[in-house]
Formats: sequence, C-alpha cells, structure tokens
Amino acid sequence: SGGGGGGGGDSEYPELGNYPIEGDTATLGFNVPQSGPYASEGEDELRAYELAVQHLNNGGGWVDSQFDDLSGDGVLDYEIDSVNGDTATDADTARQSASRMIQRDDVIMVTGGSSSAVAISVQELCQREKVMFMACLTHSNDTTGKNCVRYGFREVFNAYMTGQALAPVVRDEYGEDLEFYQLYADYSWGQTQQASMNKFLTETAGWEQVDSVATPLGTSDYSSYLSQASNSGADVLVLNHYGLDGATSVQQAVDAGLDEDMEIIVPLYNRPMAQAAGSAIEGIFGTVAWDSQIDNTPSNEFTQAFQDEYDRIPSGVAQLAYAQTLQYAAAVERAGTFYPPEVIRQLEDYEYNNIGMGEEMMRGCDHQAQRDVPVVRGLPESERSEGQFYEIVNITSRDNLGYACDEGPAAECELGEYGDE
Amino acid sequence: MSFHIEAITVLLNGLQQGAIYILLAVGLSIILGTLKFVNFAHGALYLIGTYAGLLIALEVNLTSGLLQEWGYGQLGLGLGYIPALIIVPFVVFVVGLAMERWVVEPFKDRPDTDQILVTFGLAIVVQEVFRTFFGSSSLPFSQPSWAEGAPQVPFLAQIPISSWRYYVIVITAVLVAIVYLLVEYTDFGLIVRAGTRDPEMVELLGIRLSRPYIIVFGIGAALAGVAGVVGGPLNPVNPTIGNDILVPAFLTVVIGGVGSIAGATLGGVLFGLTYAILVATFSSWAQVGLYAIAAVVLLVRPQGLLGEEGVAP
Amino acid sequence: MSDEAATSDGALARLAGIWKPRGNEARVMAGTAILLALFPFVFSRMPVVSGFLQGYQSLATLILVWGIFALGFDLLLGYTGLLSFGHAAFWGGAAYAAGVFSQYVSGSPILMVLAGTTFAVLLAWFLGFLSLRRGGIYFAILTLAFAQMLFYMSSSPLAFITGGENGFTGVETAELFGIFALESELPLFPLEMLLGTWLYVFVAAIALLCIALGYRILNSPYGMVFRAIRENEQRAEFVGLNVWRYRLMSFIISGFFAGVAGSLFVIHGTYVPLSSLYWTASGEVVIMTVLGGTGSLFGPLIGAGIYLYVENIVSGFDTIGPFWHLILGVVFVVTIWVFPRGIWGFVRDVRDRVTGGDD
Amino acid sequence: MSLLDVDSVDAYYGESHILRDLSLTVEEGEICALLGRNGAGKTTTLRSIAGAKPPEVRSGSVTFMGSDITGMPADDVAMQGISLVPEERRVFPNLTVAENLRIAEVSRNASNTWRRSRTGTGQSMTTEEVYEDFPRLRERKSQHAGTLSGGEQQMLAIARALKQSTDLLLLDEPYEGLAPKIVEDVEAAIERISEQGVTILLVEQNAAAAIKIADRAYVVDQGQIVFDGSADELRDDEETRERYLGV
Amino acid sequence: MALLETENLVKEFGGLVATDDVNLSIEEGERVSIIGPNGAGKSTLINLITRRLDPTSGDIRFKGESIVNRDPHEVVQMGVSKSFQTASIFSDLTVRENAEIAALASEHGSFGFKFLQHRDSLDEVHEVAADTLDAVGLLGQADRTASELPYGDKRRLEIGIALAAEPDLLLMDEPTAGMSPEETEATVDLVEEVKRELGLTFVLIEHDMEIVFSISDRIVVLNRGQIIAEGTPDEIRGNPAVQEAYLGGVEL
Ligand SMILES: Nc1ncnc2c1ncn2[C@@H]1O[C@H](COP(=O)(O)OP(=O)(O)OP(=O)(O)O)[C@@H](O)[C@H]1O
Ligand SMILES: Nc1ncnc2c1ncn2[C@@H]1O[C@H](COP(=O)(O)OP(=O)(O)OP(=O)(O)O)[C@@H](O)[C@H]1O
Ligand SMILES: [Mg+2]
Ligand SMILES: [Mg+2]
Repeated sequence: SGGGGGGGGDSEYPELGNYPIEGDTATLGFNVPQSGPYASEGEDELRAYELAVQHLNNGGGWVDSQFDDLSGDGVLDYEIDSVNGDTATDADTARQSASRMIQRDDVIMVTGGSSSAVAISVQELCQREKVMFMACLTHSNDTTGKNCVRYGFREVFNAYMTGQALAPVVRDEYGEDLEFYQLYADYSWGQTQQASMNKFLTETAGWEQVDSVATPLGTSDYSSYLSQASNSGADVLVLNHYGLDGATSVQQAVDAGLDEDMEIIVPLYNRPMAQAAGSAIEGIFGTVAWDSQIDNTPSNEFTQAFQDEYDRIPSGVAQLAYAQTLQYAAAVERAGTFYPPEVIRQLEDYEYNNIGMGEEMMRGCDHQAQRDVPVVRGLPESERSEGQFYEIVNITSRDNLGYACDEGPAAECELGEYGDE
Repeated sequence: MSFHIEAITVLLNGLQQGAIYILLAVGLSIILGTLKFVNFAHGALYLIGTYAGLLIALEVNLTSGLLQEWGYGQLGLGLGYIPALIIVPFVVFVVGLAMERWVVEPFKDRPDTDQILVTFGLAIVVQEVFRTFFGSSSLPFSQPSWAEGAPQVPFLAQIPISSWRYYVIVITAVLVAIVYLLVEYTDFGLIVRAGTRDPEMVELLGIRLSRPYIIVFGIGAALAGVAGVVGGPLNPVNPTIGNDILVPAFLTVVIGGVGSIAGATLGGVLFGLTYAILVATFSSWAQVGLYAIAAVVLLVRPQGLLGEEGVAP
Repeated sequence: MSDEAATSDGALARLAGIWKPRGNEARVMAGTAILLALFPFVFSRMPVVSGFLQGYQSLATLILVWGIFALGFDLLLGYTGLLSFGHAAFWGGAAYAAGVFSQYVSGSPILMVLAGTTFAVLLAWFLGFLSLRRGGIYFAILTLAFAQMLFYMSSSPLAFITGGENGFTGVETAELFGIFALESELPLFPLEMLLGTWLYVFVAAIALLCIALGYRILNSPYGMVFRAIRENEQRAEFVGLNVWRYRLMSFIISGFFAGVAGSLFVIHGTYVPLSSLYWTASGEVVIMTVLGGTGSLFGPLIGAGIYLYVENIVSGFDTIGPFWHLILGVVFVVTIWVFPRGIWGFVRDVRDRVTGGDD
Repeated sequence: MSLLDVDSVDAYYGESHILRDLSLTVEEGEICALLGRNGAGKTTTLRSIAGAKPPEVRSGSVTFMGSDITGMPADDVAMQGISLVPEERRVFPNLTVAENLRIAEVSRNASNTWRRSRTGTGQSMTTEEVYEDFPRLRERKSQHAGTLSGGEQQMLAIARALKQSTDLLLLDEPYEGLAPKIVEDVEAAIERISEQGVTILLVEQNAAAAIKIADRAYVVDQGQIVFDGSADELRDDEETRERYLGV
Repeated sequence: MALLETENLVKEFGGLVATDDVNLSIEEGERVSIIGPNGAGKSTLINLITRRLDPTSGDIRFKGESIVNRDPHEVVQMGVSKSFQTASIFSDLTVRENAEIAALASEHGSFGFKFLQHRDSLDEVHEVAADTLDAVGLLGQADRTASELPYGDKRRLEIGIALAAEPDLLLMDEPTAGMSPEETEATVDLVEEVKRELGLTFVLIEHDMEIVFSISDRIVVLNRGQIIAEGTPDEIRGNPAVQEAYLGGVEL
C-alpha cells in the first residue's frame, strides 16, 4: 500500500479505513435494495446514484449550478467510479454486500439503504471499518438516535419530525377528540414511527390511542389485522407501513371498506408507493422526503436532469440519493482530502440551501439534517396528471420541527470516534 | 362493536386464509399420496398461476426485468378475471403434465430426499426466471371492480372483509368437493387409490397407470393455479410468493394427513382459524402459533389429523 | 494404592489412545492444515491469481464458517440420510446465544463459541427429540416447522432480547486470549501475507479441529451405524441398535457443528441478523452441501466456497452477475440430476476411473 | 394352434441371464403345471409372459392366440385376456375387499370401452359368484384388505383375478402360506374355473399338490425346461422328481 | 422359570381379537413351533413379542422380566433375535460390516458415546463378527458388498446377522417360505447346528408340516387367537380338534 499520490496533500494523513486511495479513481459503493419490499425504491435510488456519478465526472445538474465546491471533473483530481450491491432489504445481505465493497473494491464511501434496519446495521459496519456512510433512505429515529455513528450522516428527516409535521394538519382536518388505531411494521422504523405518531397525535392533536399493533415486515396479507382495526371502533387508522407494505395495507384497507367509517393516515409515503396503491391513496395524508412538485430552482433542475436521462419523474428517494452523493463529494473538496475524519468535520454543522428543501443544517451532535418536511395528501384518480399522485398541502418549516441535541432521539446519540484521536 | 360481529369476522378471515392453503394442500397431498412424489416446487405452480392470471386478467406496467428492457413495458391481455379464472387452470394443468413427464418420472425411483432436493432447486429456478423476466418489484394485481368493497351481509352489520374473499371461500369449497368426489366415488379414483399402494399390480390387472398419474399431477397443479388466480389479488405479486406459501401449504398437508383430501381441508381451516384468532388476540404470537399448532398436531398424531397410520413416505 | 495408580494410568492411556491418530488421519490433517494456510493468500492476495479470482479476506473467513456448518449438515444428510430443513435454528440460535453472551457475560471469542455451541447442542437435543419421530418428508417438514417457529419467536415475542427484525446489534467481541484483536492483521511479514487477520487464524484453527473431529466420527462405530440405519432402519432396530438414539446423536452432532459455525458467524460479523433463523438459511446450507457433495467431508466445504463465491463475487459481474441466483439454481438442479454425489463425488468418480479406483 | 406359445425365450435381470432358451406351450382348456425348485425361474417365466418388468426378454417370442405379445407392457397383455396372480399377496391394502374386487371390473369395462377391444372371449365371474366360492370374503367385504390375514389376502388375490375377463390364468404359488384346509378350498375353486373353460398355468414348488389337479406339467431348472409330459408321466418319472423337485 | 412367558395376552384390532388370552411358556433350550390356520394370530403373536405391536392387555416376560414397556431394540439387547422372511441386510455395506454392526450392537449395548473412538480399536467386535461369518460359511466373502451376494448367501447372511447378536431366543416367522426343499433342509440344518453349539432356544412359525413335525419338541396350535392345543408332535397329530380346525383331514 502507500500509493496515495494524486490529490492535494493526501499523504499528510495516516492510513485509515480505505484511505489513501490507490490509483486515480475513487470508488463509491451504492448499496440499494434490488429485491424485497423496498425494491421499487431501490431502482430509483440507483438511477439517481448513477446520474450523480456522471455529473461529478462530466459536469451537469447541480454540479454545475448548485454546488460551488464541485468542478464537474472528478473529485480532487480523482475520477469517480462506483460499484453497486443488492441489500435485498435484508440487513445481513446488506452487510455482506457492504463488506465486499469495503474489502475488495476499496470503496471510500458507502451510501444507500432503504430500510432503517439495513441502514443501521451497515452504518455500524462502516464505523468499524472507518468508511463513510451517507444514509439515503432511513427514517427511523434510531438511525441518528441511539444507533447513530460518527461515520454516518442522514439528510432525510425522521419519524419524530413526521409526527410533528402531520399532527397539526390532521387535527385541523379531522377535528379534536378522536380515537386512533395504529398498525406498524415491526422493526426499527415502524417502532419509532408509531411511537412518534402516538406522542404527537396525543400531545399536539389531543387524540387518544385505542391500540397499536405490530405487523411483521414484508407481510403480504393484512386483512386479519385490518379487521381488528375496523372492529375497534376507532375514528382514525394510522398505517405505519412503507414501500410495498404500505401500498398493500392501504389498498387492502380500502378494499375491505375501512375508509367508509375511518380516516386513514400513512405517515410516510412516496411516489412508487402511491402509484402501487392506486386509487386507494385518495385523500390520505402523509409526508414525503421530497417531490418534484416543489417549485424552486434546485428541485426543477434535478427533475429536468433526471427526466432528460431516464424519461421519468424522479421520486423523493432519487433526490436524496443524488443529494447525498454530491454532498459527500463537496465535503471532500472542501477538506482537500478523502481522509474520512477531515471529511466528517466538513460535514458536521454544515449549512446549505442547494438541494431544493430550503435552508438546511447537517447537525454536528447527531448527524441529522435539520430541514423542512413536506406534508402531502393523495389525489383522487380523476385529478391526477403527469404522474402526480398527491398534492403538497404544506411544507412544514424546520423552525416548527426538530429537537435540541439533548432531547428526543438525539439525547440517546453517542457518535463514536473519528479514528484519528 | 359486538362480539358476534367480531367472531364472524375472525371466522371469515380464517376461512379465507385457509382456503388458499387448502387449494395448495389438496394438490400436494394427492400428488404425495399417489405418485409418492414430494413436490417442493408446488409453490412455483402457484407462482405461475398468479402471473398467468395477472397477465390474462389485466394489463400491467413492468418497471424492471428483461422484458421491460426489451421494450415490453406494458404487458397483458386485459381480458378480465372470469376468463383468467377459466384459462389459468388449463395453463397450469399443462405445466403440470409437462412437469410430471420431465421431472416426476425421472425421479420416481430416487429417494424422497432427492425429490425434495430437485424440486427445491426447481422452485428456485422458476422464481429466478420470473425475477429475470418480470423484475423483482411487485406488480399490482387489484381486485376486480365488481368484487370491491365489503358486502352487506344479511341480518348483520357490514363486516370489514372485501367481497373477493367471499368468492375465494366459495370457489375453494366447490373445487375441493369436486376433487373429493372424483377420488372417492369414481373408477378413476379407485385406480388412483389402488396405484397408491401397488402400481405394478394395477397394471397387471390391465390398467395403464401413466395416464391417471399424469392427470393427478395435472389436477394438483391446476388447483395450485386456481389458488394463484384467486390469491393473487389478495397479496402483492412478486417472484417470491411461491416459495413463501410453500411452507404453510406443506404443513397443512402434513397436519391433515398425507393423501387425505378431507385432512388437507381440515388442516387448512385449522391453520386459517388459528392465525385469524391469534391476530385478533395475541397478534405478536400469530405466526409462532401457526407453527406451534403444526408441531403439536404432529407430536400427538404423527400421521396427521386424518392420516392413516403407516401410509405414505 | 498401586491398584489405583494403575487404573488411573490405564484411564490416561486410554484417553491418549482415543486421541492417537489412526489410519491416515495424521496425513489428512496435515494436508488440510496446509490448504487452510494457503487459502486466504491465494484467494485474496496472491498476485495475478487473486486478481483473477477477485476474492477478499473476509469472504475467505466466511467460507470457512459456512464450510463448518455444511460439514456438520452432511454428517446428517450424507451419512444418516436425514434431510433437515431446519438447521437455521442451530446456526441462528447459536449466533444469538453467542451474541447475547458477549453482551452480558464475556466477549472472549473462545467463550462465545462455547456458549453458542452449548446452546445449539441443547436446542438440537430438544428439537431432535421432537422431530425424529418420523423420517423422510415428515422429518424435513417438522424441522422446518420448528425452525420457523424459532424465527417467528425471535422476530416478535422475543424481540426484547433479539432485536427482532432489526437484528441483534449488541455484540461485543473482546481480544483473543486477551491479546490479539481479531480484526487486526498478523504482525510478522510472511504470516500477514499468508493468513491476513487473527480472525482468520482463529476460524481456520477451529475449522481444522472440526474437520479432524468429523473425520474421527466417521471412522468411529458411529459412522458405520449411521450408514446401517440409512440402509435398512428396521433391520438396524432388530440387531438391537437403538436407532432413535443414534439418529438423535447424529442430529445433535450436526447441531454441534452448526453451533460452532453460528458462533463464529457472529464473531465474524459482530451482528446477528434475524434472517439467520429464516428457512432460507437452512436452504442455503442444503444447497452448499449437495452441490459440494454429500457423503464426504470435503465436499460440503467446497460447496460452501462455491456458493458464497457466486453469491458475493459472481453476482458483481456485469454480464452474468444479475442472474447469479438463477445460475446457482440451475447448477443445483443439474447436480442432483446428474451427479447426485455432488462435485466432490464427481471428482472422485473421475479419479477412480483414471486410477482404477483404490483408496 | 396352442393358446400360448413361448418360444426360445431368454430373459435377464440386469446382466444376470435367468431364462435360457425356454420354450413351452399351453393348450386351450387345460391345467398346465410349471414346477421347479426355488430360484429355478418359474416366477420369471410368468412375469415374462405377463409383460411385467423386470425381467427383460432379450430374445425369443411369446405368442398368445396367434398374436405376438413379446415385450408388450403388462396392462396391454392383461387386456388380451391373460391374468397373473403374482406370488406374495398383492392385494391393495388401502382398499376394502369389495373395492379390490371392483377394480378388476374397472379393467374389464375399460377393455370394452375407452381402450382397444379385447381379442379373447374370456370368462369372468360376477361378484356374487366370487363371494359364493369364498364366503370368508363376503364376511370381510368392507374391511381394508391390508388388515386381512395372509391366507385371506391370498384368497382375495385369486378372487380378484377371476373377476377379470380371462382366457389364461397364471397362478404363482397360490397355496403358499395357506393352511391345508384352505388349500383344499382353493384347489376346488381352480378346478371349477377350469371347467368353465379358463386355461390355467399353475406354478408350484409343491409338486404333489400341483400334479393332483394338472393335466400336463413342465419342470424348469436353471431357466431351462428339463421335463415335459403329462401329469401321470411325471408321477411315474422318479428320476426327474428326485433330481429337480427334491421329492 | 421359563425363558419366555406370556400371561393372558390380548391384542385387539378394532373389534377383532387377533390374540385372545394367550398363555404361552417356552423353556430354555426348547424348540417350539406355532401352527394354526391363516389369520389365527401367529404373526401377531410374534410381533407382540418383538414389540412391534403393543398388546391390548396382558403381560410378556422374558427371563422373568416384563418386556411390554420395552422398545424393540431393548428386547433384542435382552437376547431375543428375529430372522426376517425376506433377506433383510445392509446391502451397501460389506458382508463383514453387516456382521460387525450386529456384533457391535450386542457387545456395546444398544447405544454408546463412542463417537471419538476409532473403530480399528474395537477388537472384540471384529472377533465376534469373524466367528459368526465363519459359522454361516461366509468368511471367504467377507469383503464383498452384500448386495453382490447370490440370493442364497443373502439368506445366510440374514441369519448370520441374527446370530451375531448372540441371542438366547430366536424367532422365525415362516423362514423357509419360498425355499426349495433342499434350501429348507439346509436352513434347518444350520439352525440345528447353531442350536447345538450355542444352546439356542427357538420359536418357529411354519405351514410346512414336514418341518414342523420333524424338528419341534413341542407344538402350539392357535385358532382364532386362542391356543386350542399344545403338546408333542405325536399328541398333536392325533388331536381331533386340530385335525378339524387346521389339517382338514390331510394325511400325514
Ligand atoms: N428382481 C430380480 N433381480 C435379480 N435377480 C432376480 C430377481 N428376481 C429373481 N431373481 C433371480 O432369478 C432367478 C429365478 O428367480 P424366480 O423368482 O423366477 O424363481 P422361482 O422359480 O419363481 O423361485 P421361487 O420358487 O423361490 O419363487 C433366481 O436366481 C433369483 O435370484
Ligand atoms: N393391523 C391390523 N389391523 C386389523 N386387523 C389385523 C391387523 N393385523 C392383523 N389383523 C387381523 O388379525 C388376524 C390375525 O392375523 P395374523 O397375521 O396374525 O395371522 P397369521 O396367523 O399370521 O396368518 P397367516 O398364516 O395367514 O400368516 C387376522 O384376521 C387379520 O386380519
Ligand atoms: Mg417364484
Ligand atoms: Mg402370518
């Protein structure tokens, strides 16, 4: 080893993880679900990652317009290359895949994951291997809460903030003094999502929880669970399911006529899910990571670039994947090195306003981005156009969301070592 | 909500859940009983049935897979559900005939572990072929519009169960009854049951068995195909559904008693009800309960609920 | 007094006698040791070859871990003729046990292996007791049912210990003998080059012990009894063999190996995924064993290597990568169809034909 | 023309050569005995005629009523009017006694309907006639055949063959495992069938029992015919009896 | 004390009484034949003794000890061996290994934790196996795979396996069924020789009256599950009840 060469002053730093890079290409690892309940999301993620690599090397998209730190000619004179792997929405497969990327392909950064269980297990591995992890799609409070790590960063908001953003909207819409019933996917994300919904629907909306029932991740028939919910007599049903699970449970709820007596809330959803759920999504509130309907320069530019390349409208997942990759690259440029501790320090408490979600800060104490949260509502089939399945009812400002470093999920976060101590 | 509504809901949920298991288990069971063949690829037949049903009934947008890459972004005949329900059993019946000819025959005299292994391998291959061509992501198989919503049950309030699920129960009951009558009361059934124990003797009596055998396999396959069509709209459709349903289907067979149609039916009902009741009471134990029930039955009555002692593998 | 000394001497001698290598044991073990020592180098560091193979250190370790699992599985399938579809219970069970042990008691790798293996053996005893009432398909289904039950237990009712779907993240491995950090590389030049990490050394040493143990078991009365039972169970019963007991023992022995492997799996990954209990894990070890070759000691190791190689490396090839699962499936089916004794069996047949079949 | 003509048959189990150039004929209406010690090849001869596999007939021919049936599958042979009652008790244990009898009828009906038409003019008994001959079976008619005693099963097996449409009945050691008293019943039944015009080829180790009812006898040893003559000739041929039959 | 005793032994299948209050007693060194018409319950009786069937009521004692709660292999361990009607051997193992399995079982009990001991060190087992093979005349073929043996030798091996377990009581259910008179004779000779050398007691079920009457010390006649007569061959020959129920007037 020791063939660091190339980029500005790389040899100043000791070996750590996969630093220094051998040769003149820097490899990124895209670890996304290509099968399992979140496979549709994974497909879109991968498209965005590949677009990001293309832009980093050849210019285009935000590299030219939004990220002053990036040149469009590689990063620090390194050409960017990538490898990808299938997490199968399964933590073990994801870890094996990440471990191959780290050990064999010598990736300098891993990104991806669209189940929090996957993200948490992979970021733990990355911390151990001293390779950076840019979380893409993970929404559990624990990712930047009790399972946070120094080497992992999260752009997307979490379950807690979803609760904060949704509670006032649904209270205003459905009224106070209601009873709600929750179903949730039985793993990190579902668990923290239902806890957050319980907290804010109770505290902010003044509702009362009748019951909250766990369903296994990847359940394909929710009918028995839904019957229970229906027979509970509650006014509102909260379905804390995501991806395929979410589409299925909403659809089955509507098929069984639950929407006739109950209001349904799906706290977190996205474009592929809404598409899969079809007409069932009509009138249902939820939050999304980002949407092409958000009308500002970066959003429009990204939508344009993505459409040019793939001839389809990007989903929120795609925007996250793209943004996280560029964010990392920009931090490397600012640090002047791929040496992870320096890159981490560049990202910590970094403020930016260039990815279409307004003013943001990547908070140093828990590596959780502080940003706005879009609240959406499903459209009836008749009002859909150009692949828009829902309308944005509100973009909750980050000033009304979040929590201090010593409260909420952040209180449990201990980041761990940089590796150069 | 009143207790009896809840009880009826649970009962119907249980029956519907059980119905799919029954359709698969009856086929598995007669194949196992007659041909002595352990078919771990039965789930693959279900998978084929589901995809065939989907492509006959609807037009689907593929988002991944080779077909989509080759430009078949939209695929399917869009003929509706009734044609699918009629055509698919024939399609899968034919697949079954082919499988009997090319897989069962060559493995007839091999140990049953080899049969399990080869069909286990085939199940993987079929799953992966579908993944390759249709992609891993789930395809929407919505319920037909005429079966949407929950029907008003006479004398009762509305029960939160979609009408399609009632159809599933009825279709299953009718098909199982037909197969039962076929096996117990016809000459065909007599031959099949005799062949179960001493095929050579049946041939010495002047009756060629290859035809009844291949038909038995075909019937079992067709039942799996029907399960695929009626079960398709109840679940998301993706390449893993076949293997996911195999384990409960097999358990249904064994707790019912190998070779017994009544047993498979009883096993399916028991399974469905156990699951529905547990979801309604101790939901985190629902899945555990299924397997625990199976284990208990087998420990108390190793030959299964309605199985004959000493029969079959 | 002297009597006592004599008998204890006798006992000692007997004990030593039991361990004395017999037949060609010594030769086989020496050969195996050399292979194990060269493997990671050839696989992940040797110039040209490793570039071609595209291997890497942690995969080399993982292959040995699964290899031990498959070896134990073959003692059951290949020799006693019992096909279990529930071995994930021992693999995953041991992994959880070792993981929980490391969190609450001690992170010493050796103690973790002991803890995990003990748990697996007890579990195998219990499940074997319940599953061995009938053979053939019933056994396959019962083992499958029990393993699935454990899977669902740990996914929900026991999630407060196991972490459910999130997996068990609290693994805390300490240094080997309190000195060597497992993930660190060996200090001396040629050793580092050859073996890589202490983790590999640890796993390879245990793998060698397991192979020696397996070899000995097959050449003990057990090996003969297992084969007799497979051939003609009823007759075995009527020469007075407690068939049920021997089957249970073969199940437990196989669970023992699965337990060793499962514990090493945690040490290797410092994480226990819920899927380690899922029936697909049982399916994987079945594939590995059959692919490599049942009824042999080295076949399963080869099978594990091939399976993991395809899963982790071939899957990355641009051309056939996306079809890796399909390819494995097809190869598996063809193997059963044409070479029921697997790759190793095929190689042996070819060798026998060439050399005229002694050995 | 003889009813059955076996001409220079060589039959094999795998590589072992069992029947060596074996020839025999059976005339219409007679009871012909095929005798020989254990392992001589009697069963193999019957199976070769009936088309059961194994053994494999590699050369020679079997002609029945003038048509060549060599190598025909067993079910086709049965359709021509040849019924085999194999050694051991081959009843269907999971069917009732009545169902065991009914299945023979299925084959008879099948031969007239959806399968090729029968060449023979075979006889067959009605269920009533069978019950008359074997009252024990009527008593047990709804019992599963698997739970019958060995002798009861043997009776059922013979009864079942009689219900087929048969021109030639091949009986492989029908007395084996039967109590002497039952043996008499079976003997009587065989003679009655013979009187109705069914031709019988009877395989026995017990020469005495066979000669009692047979018109003609063959003795087979090591796959070859070593004696051929009337029952009386065999009774008088002490040498053959001693050498090949051990009596 | 008798070697084997049954006391009021009853076995019912559904409504059918297959074994009806049977009290049988077999002394050490005796040769006993059980005869009776088809369906009399002979095989059922043997299956009860070897513990393949559970009695409905009654007791079975071997060497004074009740065995109704024992497993089949335990009964073998106690010294009851059964020879099978068809050649039941371990066909993929060598002839020697076939015998060794049986010897191993009897020398080392039905089960032992000997999985760490190399089998080369089990000298006694090798000896017993070799002796048995010598006795049945198969020592010369010890290293052949059992499936390669001619049928007659397979039957020898079958009996050899039964003998290698060193039994005190040997049960034989129609051992000569399907054998030629010569083979039958050879089998009977073999058994007689073994009896002489090992002092074996045996129980025989046969329909071949010649054998029964020539080699039995005592004959037990069963009919409809009950013992209807018992005695020396001469006594049985003249017993009218037996004539009626079984022999049906056949001259002997
Ligand atoms: N399936 C088989 N495979 C190989 N050899 C066989 C098979 N069946 C019989 N044989 C051999 O063929 C020869 C003739 O057997 P066959 O059964 O025809 O004799 P048999 O005259 O009917 O004797 P038995 O009186 O004992 O019934 C014997 O040596 C026997 O070992
Ligand atoms: N498992 C069973 N279920 C029901 N009835 C049975 C069962 N086994 C035997 N029987 C009946 O018990 C009676 C005695 O049968 P068993 O086999 O003991 O007779 P056997 O004396 O050995 O006759 P054979 O000489 O014909 O072999 C018979 O009537 C038989 O039908
Ligand atoms: Mg014969
Ligand atoms: Mg009997």
